[in-house]
Amino acid sequence: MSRPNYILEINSISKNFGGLQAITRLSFNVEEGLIFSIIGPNGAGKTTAINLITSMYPPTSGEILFEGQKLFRKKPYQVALMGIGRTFQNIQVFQKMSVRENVMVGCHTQSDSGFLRCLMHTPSVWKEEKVIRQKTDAVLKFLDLDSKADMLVGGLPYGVQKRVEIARALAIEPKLLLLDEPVAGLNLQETEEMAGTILKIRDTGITVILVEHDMNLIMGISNRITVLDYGKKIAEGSAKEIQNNPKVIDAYLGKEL
Amino acid sequence: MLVIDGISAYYGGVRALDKISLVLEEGEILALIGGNGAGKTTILNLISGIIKPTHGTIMLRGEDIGSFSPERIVELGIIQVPEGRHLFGPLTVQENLEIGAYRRRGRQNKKKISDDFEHILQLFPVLGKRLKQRAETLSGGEQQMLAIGRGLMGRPLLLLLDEPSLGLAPLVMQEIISIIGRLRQEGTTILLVEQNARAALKIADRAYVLEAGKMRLQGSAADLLENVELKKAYLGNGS
Amino acid sequence: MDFSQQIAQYIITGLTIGAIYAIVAMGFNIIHNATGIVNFAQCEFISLGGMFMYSLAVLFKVNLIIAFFISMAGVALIGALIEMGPIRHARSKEIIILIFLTIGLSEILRGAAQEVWGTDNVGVPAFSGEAPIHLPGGAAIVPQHLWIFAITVMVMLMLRYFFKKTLMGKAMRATAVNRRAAALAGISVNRMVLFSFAFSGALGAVAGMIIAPISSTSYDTGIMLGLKGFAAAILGGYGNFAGAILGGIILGILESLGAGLISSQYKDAIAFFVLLLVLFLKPTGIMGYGESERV
Amino acid sequence: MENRKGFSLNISKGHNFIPIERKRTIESCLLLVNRMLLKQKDNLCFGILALVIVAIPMFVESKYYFIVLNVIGLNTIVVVGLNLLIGFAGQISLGHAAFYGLGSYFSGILTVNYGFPMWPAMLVGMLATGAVAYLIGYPSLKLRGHYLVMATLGFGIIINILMGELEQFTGGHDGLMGIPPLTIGGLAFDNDLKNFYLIWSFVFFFMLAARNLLNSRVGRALRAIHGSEVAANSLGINTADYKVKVFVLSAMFASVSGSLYAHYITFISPSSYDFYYSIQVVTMVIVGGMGSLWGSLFGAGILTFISEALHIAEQYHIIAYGIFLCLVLVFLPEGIVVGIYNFFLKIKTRKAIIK
Amino acid sequence: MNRRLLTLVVMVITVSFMVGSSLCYSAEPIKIAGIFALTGRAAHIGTAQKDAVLLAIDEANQQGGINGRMLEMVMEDTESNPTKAVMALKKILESQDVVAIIGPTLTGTAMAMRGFIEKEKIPAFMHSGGDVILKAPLDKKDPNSMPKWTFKSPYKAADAMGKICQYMNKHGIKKIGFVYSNEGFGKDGLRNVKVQAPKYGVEIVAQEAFQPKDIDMTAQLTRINAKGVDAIIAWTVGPAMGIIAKNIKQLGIKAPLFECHGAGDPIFWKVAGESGEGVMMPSTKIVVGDQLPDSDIQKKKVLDYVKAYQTKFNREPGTMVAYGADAAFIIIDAIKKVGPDRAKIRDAIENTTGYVGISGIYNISPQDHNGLSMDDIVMIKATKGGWKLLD
Repeated sequence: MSRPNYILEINSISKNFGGLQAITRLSFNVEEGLIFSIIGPNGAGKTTAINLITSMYPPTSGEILFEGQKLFRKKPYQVALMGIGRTFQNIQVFQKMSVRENVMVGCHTQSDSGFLRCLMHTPSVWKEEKVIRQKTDAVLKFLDLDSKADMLVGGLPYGVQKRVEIARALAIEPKLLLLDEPVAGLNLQETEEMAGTILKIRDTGITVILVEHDMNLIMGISNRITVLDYGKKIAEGSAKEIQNNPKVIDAYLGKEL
Repeated sequence: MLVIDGISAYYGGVRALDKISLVLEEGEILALIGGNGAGKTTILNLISGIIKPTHGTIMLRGEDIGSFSPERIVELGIIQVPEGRHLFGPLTVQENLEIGAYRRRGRQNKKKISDDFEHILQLFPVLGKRLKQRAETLSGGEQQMLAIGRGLMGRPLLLLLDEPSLGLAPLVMQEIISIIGRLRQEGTTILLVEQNARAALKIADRAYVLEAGKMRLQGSAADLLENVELKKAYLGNGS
Repeated sequence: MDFSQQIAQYIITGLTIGAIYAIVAMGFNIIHNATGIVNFAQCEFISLGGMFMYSLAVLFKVNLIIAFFISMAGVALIGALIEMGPIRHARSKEIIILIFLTIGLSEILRGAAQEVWGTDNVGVPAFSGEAPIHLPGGAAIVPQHLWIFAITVMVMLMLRYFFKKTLMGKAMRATAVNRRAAALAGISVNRMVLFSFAFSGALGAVAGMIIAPISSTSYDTGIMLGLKGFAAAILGGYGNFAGAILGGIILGILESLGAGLISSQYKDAIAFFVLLLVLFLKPTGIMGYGESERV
Repeated sequence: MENRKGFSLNISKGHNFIPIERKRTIESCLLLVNRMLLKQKDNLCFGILALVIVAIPMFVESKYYFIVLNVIGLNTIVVVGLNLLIGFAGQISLGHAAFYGLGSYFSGILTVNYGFPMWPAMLVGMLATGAVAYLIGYPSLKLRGHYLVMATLGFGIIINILMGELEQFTGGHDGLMGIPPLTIGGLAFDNDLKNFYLIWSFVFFFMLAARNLLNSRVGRALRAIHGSEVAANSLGINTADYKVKVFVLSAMFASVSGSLYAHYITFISPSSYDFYYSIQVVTMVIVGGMGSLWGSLFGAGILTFISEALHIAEQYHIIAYGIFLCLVLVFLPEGIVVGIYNFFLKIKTRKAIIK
Repeated sequence: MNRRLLTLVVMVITVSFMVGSSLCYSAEPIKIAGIFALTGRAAHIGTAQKDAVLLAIDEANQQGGINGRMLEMVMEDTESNPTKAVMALKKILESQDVVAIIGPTLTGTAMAMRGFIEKEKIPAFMHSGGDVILKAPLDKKDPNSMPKWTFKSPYKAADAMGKICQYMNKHGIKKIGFVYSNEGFGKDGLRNVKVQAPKYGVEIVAQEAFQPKDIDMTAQLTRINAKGVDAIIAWTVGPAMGIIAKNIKQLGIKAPLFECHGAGDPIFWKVAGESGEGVMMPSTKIVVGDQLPDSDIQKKKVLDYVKAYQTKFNREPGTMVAYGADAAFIIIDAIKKVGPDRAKIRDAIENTTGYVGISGIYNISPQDHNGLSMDDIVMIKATKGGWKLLD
């Protein structure tokens, strides 16, 4: 039996917020090229897990390996440079910039001209801009955003903003993409479109970690699901396994009292 | 008592509610259940006047309160215990409770308020031991009790409880659920928003199930408890 | 005077100035807690307090005590008007816009004060004589210093009583902690903000009035005092009342020791330099906690 | 034109929408216009600016107007730099008078006391100011909100005190006099008109440079930091580093402006660089519109001009200025240029919707 | 879009023209520019000087003006800021046909304006206290490039300081402490005292600074007192004059206090209160006009002016007023002599000799653009809310 190719390994991490145990000895491994979902009721520690993976704050204990490299003491921007992209639960798009510019910011990781060159607008900057623009166009097309490319994000419908956020994260050319509630607040049709988008992203070879509440979406597209409750993992498996797991049912519907 | 008719609302740019109607009878416990982002909290905030509906009306005993300011709605006796407790952290437990009675300030209520204070300490004996502590130093369960206690200090006609069990250990949750039952016996009308559907349905008289800002199911609690669709709503159909 | 007595004198001086800074800092804190802004019109509250006092006590010969309270009420009213007018109706609630709005307002107030009272410095009689009291050892103090201490302590105690014991005070604190929850408890947030402006107006006036007999007063005395008071508030931890007192006293003593022991030319530079060092080591001030991500 | 299409589409959509959506539509239009004002391809605007600069001396003769225009130009350079910091990177500084002053004093001291040639002195001043800005910015920019306000304010005051105290270099409070006017070849910039061309060429090129920067990856990164620091971080932008760098850059802008000032007025003294000046330039950024490059020009222009024009009100000019400032901040918080546009646009949009 | 921007630019320019042109109207009267610090940190001095000058001009006009032409003062505010001062200067020079300038108030603004005044060739009588405006060469490399068009009416600070030291010498004071406000005026005093004190055998054993807006100077005074001084000189104007007097009483310091030549002003009593008792200072004769011996040739002029001032403003004039008035009188005199011509006025001012002013007898010469000497200064002592002339 060959060991599966794990892109992300989480070994027994815990996170303590001033006495509040948000995550307790959580471990899971994410296989490359799959959609891996984390579910659980409100306050179960899902977003905390994402923030730990992206080094927004350090774990109290335990370690996280990305492609075999430890993420300990990395700054969030360094994690991004390593190839981990993410979106946010309450979307964090740059409202006052256009869709295109939002995505162009994502291309930051693939360019390197500094202040001086940019002030002068040297030919190298010009070349770099051209590459960024091409890249951006490709990403926009991929996510069907090209018709809205020059509109300001702040004025766009919520669903589109969510897509912009994903497009931006894709622009950093991530190997691993963390989506925090991508369909919260979307209507049914938008949700279906989003499901298609996520699958399309996976098909390009990007591993996706999905945190969601929408069970139809989760059950429909996940390759593997981990269920958290009170910061602990209570189950892991395929959609079928999870749906029939009594512990999961309890966690969601509430325990018998 | 409270009639909500066809309200729609936006919350932070998202259409959170789509033409929701619901009726709340005097003295009952009505449960609102549904997943994250279904719009439950939005309904409570609409009733409390924190956000304004774009469509529809909210009538309290025949009076349209849709345009009232939050403080005015509190004056009318509709009191919300918000999700995440929203305690005044640096203030002491006692001060939190006193502010709960803010709507009844004035000399003539002094006696009644101190009676209520005693009563709440009876309901939540653990708070009595913590009166001088800062609210932020309490444990999660105690904080939740304090939040409810603070709401009760206002002598609500209608108590809006938002996720009282959130993040609580099962034992504490059970305690809070039983206290909610006791409150109903004392005649308080309660609108309960809960994720723990099973627990909510056990104590509620009726319930509405919301999904993505729309009303999905409604009926008596007993019926819903047996409903297969409800399970689906929570865990998806796996298609 | 030997060296230790000199030090004693420096410390007495430092405490006096520090007490004034502390009162001003508390004025800044009250508004900060209610709205999150820096109210630069606080500087004008100080000047106005002094000038009202001068008009009443010197020009109209009103009894000092009555003049004191009328001035307080007058400046509190101006504070309230500022809030009810421009601050409340500002179309943007962005912190930086509001801060500069208070700068604009303070220009108006200062200009108006200049028109009303002219540009000259004027004196206000000391509350009870000017005969110095010599402490054992040689350090000296005038009765007005004692008044400053007494009134500062009294203001602190009253503020403490108000915020800890009265329902209104508790409601104001609650509003500062969590506006939404306060509204859900039936507290009118607008009214609390209004009170906070009136309050800090009154505090500014007190600071201006108790220092006027020593430093004399004019339409623009408040600028430097206000700036130092703001520095004291930040040093102690913005929004924290105990911090304001601590910050004020530290700043006052730093200044007087700096002038007395190191260099009187650089005393302000020394004080601000220490302030910067403290901030670099403890980014939220000495007693501050949490991050203020507001501007 | 593409922009316009999207924008009219939104209006027609807005027709039967419920109020909040209509409001959102209007807002999105407004955002779009705001953006057009700081639009990328505004070569035309630069063309007009160049034209205006060249043409103004044909209409203006009074030396007084030239000195007003020159002061506007000097302020514009500072304000453009400061806007990069405040409007684009979302950080504040109430100590920019210090950098402006450092530029002046480096130029003045090096040329007067040490006989440096003028242009190298200006360059040295700029670099040295940048170094000072780095030293103060590195620890300061870790502070947030009002703590940052205080730190920069305190720094400004310390530098201002040093200007008065280091008499052997700065001339102390009596000031430093006899600073020579700048020269290129044999041409000395020794009158108001010549200085007008000199200063406004600097304005032109600094604005151009600022625009270049804003249209590049660095500019986008800065705006991203303002939009959401967490998100910027998650996209691989080293936000802490960028904040310090833009602080240094804006200090250098101020420094160059200060050097020009010193060579223009030929006399400098500490009172030109007190904290009132710091507050004044930030006010210009806000009145012009935070995050609007052209707004900086107008902010500096309008406030400098108004504060002069209001002298008609004699001693009431301080009150009048305060009232003007308050009116702008209360009613046009987006800044005067964008604000007035928005106002007209709103009327238009409203009419369109009623139709 | 861009067209709108252009429209806006055009609009702004048009408006600026309109405002500008409304300021320019041709007028019959002879115009004198008055540039003062009417707002900002020196507003308290600037407004007093403005009043003094207005009074002098009124007086001249009541006497029928100059050859039937009235005098008019065109006023501008420096806002106590050097840049604004230069702007104000250019504004006046461009928009009005003025023959001379009175002001500005602050040394810093005066220094900034000086170069432009020399370039524009217009006579300017300044009120600033700092001697540097006359002493410093225009071009640092050329020590002979002294200002030609700039005059100043207040005593040379050096003379005032000399007067104090002379008085000290006479009364056996040997060791002094010097405390000064940390800005141009105070620093100038510090330089002067270092020159003057040794001349009269006085030793400076301590020197301390304070900020002009400080509210307490006990720290500095404690330090000075610890050195065991015979007297203290305080060099400042504004509220600090009073604070120092109070602090000295508070600390129980027995050494007498001397203040600067700007202190002889009713404001002194307002800021110092009872603590002002016994403070000595050099002053113009304006505050002790009635105590002057009848033989004093200034007496009549001083008393007349004080009376006029009292009638017009209903308050006592201070020493600052004298400086403002003298500048105006000398300029008016010069215009009377030579007519409204800038160069001629300058020459006339430079040749003013034996002019009996309020501050003293002006003997202006190309070498001395101030013209007052130490003998014009009197020492006075603050007594019972008024002033007593010392021997």
